[in-house]
Amino acid sequence: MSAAATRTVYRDALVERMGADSTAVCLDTDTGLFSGVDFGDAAARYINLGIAEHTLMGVAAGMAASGWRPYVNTMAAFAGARALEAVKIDIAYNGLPVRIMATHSGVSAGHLGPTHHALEDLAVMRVLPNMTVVVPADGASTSALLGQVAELPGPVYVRLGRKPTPSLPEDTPPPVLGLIQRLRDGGEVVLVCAGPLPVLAALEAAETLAAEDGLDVGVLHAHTLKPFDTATLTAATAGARLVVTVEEHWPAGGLGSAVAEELAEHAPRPLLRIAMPDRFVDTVGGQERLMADNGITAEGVTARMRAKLAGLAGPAGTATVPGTQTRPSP
Amino acid sequence: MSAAATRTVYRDALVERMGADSTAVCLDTDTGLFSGVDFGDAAARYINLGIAEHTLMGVAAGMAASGWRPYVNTMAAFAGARALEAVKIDIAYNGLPVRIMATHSGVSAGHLGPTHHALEDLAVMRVLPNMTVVVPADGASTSALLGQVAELPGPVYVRLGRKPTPSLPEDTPPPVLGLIQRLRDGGEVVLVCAGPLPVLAALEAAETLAAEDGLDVGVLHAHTLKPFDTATLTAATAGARLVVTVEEHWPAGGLGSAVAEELAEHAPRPLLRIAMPDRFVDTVGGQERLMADNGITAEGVTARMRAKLAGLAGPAGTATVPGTQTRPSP
Amino acid sequence: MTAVAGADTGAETSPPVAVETTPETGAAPDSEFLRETALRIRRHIVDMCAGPEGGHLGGSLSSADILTVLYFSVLRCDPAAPHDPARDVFLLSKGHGAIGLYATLAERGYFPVSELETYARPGGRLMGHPVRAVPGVEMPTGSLGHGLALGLGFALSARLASRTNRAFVLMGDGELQEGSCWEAAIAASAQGADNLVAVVDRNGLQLTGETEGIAPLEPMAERWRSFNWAVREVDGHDHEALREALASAPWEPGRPSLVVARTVKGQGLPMVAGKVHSHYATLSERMHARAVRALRAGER
Amino acid sequence: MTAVAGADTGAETSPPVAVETTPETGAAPDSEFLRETALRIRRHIVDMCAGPEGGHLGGSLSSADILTVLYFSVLRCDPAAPHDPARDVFLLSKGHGAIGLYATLAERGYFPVSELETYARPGGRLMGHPVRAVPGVEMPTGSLGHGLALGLGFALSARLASRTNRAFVLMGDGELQEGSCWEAAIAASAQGADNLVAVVDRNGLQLTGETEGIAPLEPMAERWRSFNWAVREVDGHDHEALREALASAPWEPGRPSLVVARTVKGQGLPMVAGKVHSHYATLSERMHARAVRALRAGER
Ligand SMILES: Cc1ncc(C[n+]2csc(CCOP(=O)(O)OP(=O)(O)O)c2C)c(N)n1
Ligand SMILES: Cc1ncc(C[n+]2csc(CCOP(=O)(O)OP(=O)(O)O)c2C)c(N)n1
Ligand SMILES: [Mg+2]
Ligand SMILES: [Mg+2]
Repeated sequence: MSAAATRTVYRDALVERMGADSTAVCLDTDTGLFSGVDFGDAAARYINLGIAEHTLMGVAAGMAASGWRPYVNTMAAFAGARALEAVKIDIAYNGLPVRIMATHSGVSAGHLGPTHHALEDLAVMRVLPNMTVVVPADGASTSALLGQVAELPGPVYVRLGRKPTPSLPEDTPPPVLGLIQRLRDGGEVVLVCAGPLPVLAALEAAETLAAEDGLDVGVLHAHTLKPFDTATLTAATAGARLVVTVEEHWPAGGLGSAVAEELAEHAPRPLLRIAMPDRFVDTVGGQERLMADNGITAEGVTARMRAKLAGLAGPAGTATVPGTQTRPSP
Repeated sequence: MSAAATRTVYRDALVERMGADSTAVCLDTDTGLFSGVDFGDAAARYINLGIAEHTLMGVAAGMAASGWRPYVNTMAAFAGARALEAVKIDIAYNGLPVRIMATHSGVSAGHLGPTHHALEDLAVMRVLPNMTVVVPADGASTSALLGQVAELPGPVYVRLGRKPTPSLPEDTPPPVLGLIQRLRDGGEVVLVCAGPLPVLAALEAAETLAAEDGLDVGVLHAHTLKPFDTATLTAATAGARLVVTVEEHWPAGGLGSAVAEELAEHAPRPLLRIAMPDRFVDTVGGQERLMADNGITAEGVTARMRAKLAGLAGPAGTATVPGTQTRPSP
Repeated sequence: MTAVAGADTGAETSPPVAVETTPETGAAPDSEFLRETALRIRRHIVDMCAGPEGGHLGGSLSSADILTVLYFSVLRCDPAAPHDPARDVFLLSKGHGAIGLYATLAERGYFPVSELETYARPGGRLMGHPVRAVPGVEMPTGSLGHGLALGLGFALSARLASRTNRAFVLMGDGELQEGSCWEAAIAASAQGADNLVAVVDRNGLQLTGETEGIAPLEPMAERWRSFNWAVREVDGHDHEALREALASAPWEPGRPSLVVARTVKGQGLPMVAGKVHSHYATLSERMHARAVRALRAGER
Repeated sequence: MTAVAGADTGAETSPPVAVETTPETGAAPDSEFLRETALRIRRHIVDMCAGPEGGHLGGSLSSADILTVLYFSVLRCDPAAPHDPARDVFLLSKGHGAIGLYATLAERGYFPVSELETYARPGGRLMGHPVRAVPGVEMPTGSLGHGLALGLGFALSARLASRTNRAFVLMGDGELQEGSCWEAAIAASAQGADNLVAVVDRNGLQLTGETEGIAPLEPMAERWRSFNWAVREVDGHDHEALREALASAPWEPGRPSLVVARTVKGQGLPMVAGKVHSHYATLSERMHARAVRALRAGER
């Protein structure tokens, strides 16, 4: 399986974009992502503002209001937390076309620890009006989504990683911004996932559950968290016994919440949310290990789904989701 | 009906607390909330740091780590957005007993506009591990909850308003931190609400729907958003045809999401989330008006519930929550 | 909430010129005209503070002369073409001075003066802090410490497009306790953004007291100089001094410019001038009448 | 992740004294001892950079002498009582210099030197940035611009409890581009926190280049003076000069103290010294061996 770091794929795509779009601007905060990069004729449109994340967002807003299309560069923890108020007021409120390119998301910073992890960013960005929130799952989806992001008239948050992560299967078609991508058909149990390792874990878990448990398992790739594709979700989960979300984020406010909100409002379904536990991750390890330690692997997902499915099946094989059996017919 | 501003009730309670607890410290950021206040012997423990919200959180963390119990004072927009990273790392990660007293929450800043509104704070605080998130609904519940908050060993976010809002009915017992308060019994339709105007709107809507539509309507006061009282929620909604949340917050990540998460995982139920719409509020008006403009009144809640209930009842009176009728028996 | 129409990235347009003429008479804006304009602006401020929500009286009055000079003899701007890419941009970083800005924009012709009566009234668009729905407002402000970075964004935009327009930012002195101001100050001098001009409304007071008692900002000029800005100090109520300083910026090539405008909070109203409680006021009918008389008397 | 045990709010305890004796010999920490200790710390830094993840080599080496002097001749601290309320507190605001801090804490006796081998290895507690699970680490850092406000919190805590202990904060020079540093600097001098001592590791380099090329920080000393701090500049590799400056703080009653420590990024390793790419390195076996030889040679 090939591998790529979504941030370097983005970097290379941006260099190209800067050449093609004379309104694109790259605003940097001493990240090092562009060290040694040659922007060619576009060099004047690369600006390193120093270690200054609030300023970054404010400058980007001023430039976007003047007709430029800034790509701002920082880590997810600094975009979503350190500079949040500038994102909220200067960028989101004004609906300005700033592209917030956030690297080191989730626990991809690995051993760098809690100050460099961002397990809150999706909750934070999703609550902001006017914001488009995108989570690519590998190099190919990063390229595909970036091309579409470039055309958006409003602000976008793009969640990127740090080190290479394995690619999705080669035959995966390019994702379409705003639309859930069906990676595997199946309606009995439906996995909804976002981000490199969660998507791979979900695909493999689906395979296992189909092969070993005879289940009909679907996998939905929800790369666009906002706006959320309600229609595809409700259609794909209409007959499901169980919906499962898998993500690299704390439990509140991320993909699991988005799906919970949609399902509860449009088509109540038993839901299992698999996310990073509600605590800071301060054990040493790389991204893959830290997620494995917390159950986000194919095996972990499989095991939790089996347990949940066993709980759903009552003594006489009837649904025992608390309360369902007592639902009064209206 | 009497009225009080939760922030002034808090202020008066803090003055008392500072007298009684020699480890309590009041850290201010030029808010004006304490202008003219006499802390008496505790005066040395009042410190105005100037207009410096990030510093506020860092100083509070350092003091809490040294054994003090800081009450930090700023507006909700500046606590949850401007200073978020300091809250995340310095306070939440360390689990330090800092009390974040956030005034001007929701749209209580009224005509002061989007820079002073905080419709994202609950999403932001709820995603942080170790954080207790509390939303008092009136003066009495503010006093009651503050007394309990004072004893907590970890960080707390307390969401306060700006101007006086009407009190809950006089016979309302004091809320218990961490436990949902049943304000009205009823199991057919259950309203879950938090914050002054939403609770009042919910209570009145419940009355109307009981009187006019013959429904058995319960009202739950979910003043503690984190940790969330799953047990009471699932018990109280076990037989419900519809659960409705009412809050002064944007739709993603707040009370509605907390309830959606809990229901979907523990007891799927049709849910209607009533929140401020997903856009910045920049029309002129006071808190009550801005909420009314956006449907958060007794009438608005009543109307939306009626519409939702009508949608739930299918042509033959059977449930038509999308998909429920096709749920395969396991 | 929609983005500004039209890309500002190099299209050739003829730049609007600064008002070297008064809007009404066609004559040069003499000191009398500026004085009268400032008085009208102060009158509007006082009127708005008698409205339903009151208003940020003191800081709006301390900024009134700065705004008058900027909009009537310094800024290249045209109310008829508020999005002209070649315009000079103004940002009220101390967004709580909104009523002063509204009064100035109305007097300058961005919208009818009569609209000022709608301030803080439901149905209107004049909120307690500036929002972009109001013609002439470039960016919403109100959370302190945002304006300088925004201004730098506009300044860099102009430079990238090879334009000569400037960005002006008005900050409060208490506002300078926010670290974001200094962060942007570092970036601005680092970028050599000499088309960025900042003014500090140095009225010595913040919300709860004297800046020097709460968190001192002196030596103010030295601070900015050490951040590699060009600095001038002027009497913030002296139109000619303000005009000279503002119009002639940049004073040092490659450096952003900072005007320390020494002002009095509540200037023009002896009953509140220099007093901390001037910060926010809701004027009763009686107080309003007294304030109007005081303004008139002061001008004579 | 648990709060520090025991309230630090006035209980009478006898304060630990600064190490006026070397841990091993009982003799005064002469220059030879400090030099050897710093060399051992540098050796640990180099070793950790040869581990699985590499490490922040340059900035850790530039801080090594500052940390040596602090922990071995300035701080009143006791590894046996790391939570003693009377201790001096140290915060590594430039948290990416973690390996230098770990090496120093281990040498000072907070945990076994052998544990340094576990750096960045699963199962261990030594992460890329300091966390409180590590004995001696007061606060987690790593996001730049947090240390000074935290330090002010400790300093104010001591004062409120009528204690004489101090808080020391080590910042990077690039870090000073963060506005939060200046925000805390204003609050600290406003509070007259003269038990707060900050050191800037002035190595002239940040992650991608020279600070003066990216966002200049000079005139550094003037900046801090204009923020009402007492300032001294020293050679950040001269133990005696560092010790003199740090041990004698506060230098001016009522003012926090700032040491501008002129350093070389990568100091001790000629192959990377003064080079921007020293910032982060994963040393191969060959490079590691070369580095160890260079350290030894430099010390002779
Ligand atoms: C980030 C932020 N913190 C706090 C406030 C509340 N606030 C509004 S005005 C003000 C005082 C500002 O003082 P100054 O900048 O000196 O303004 P002026 O004296 O010109 O009115 C404060 C604390 C705010 N608007 N934004
Ligand atoms: C808030 C924040 N932004 C960005 C970074 C990434 N970062 C880590 S070290 C560094 C350069 C720091 O330079 P300096 O402070 O001079 O450190 P030194 O030269 O001593 O290594 C950067 C940008 C960070 N850790 N925190
Ligand atoms: Mg002022
Ligand atoms: Mg450096």
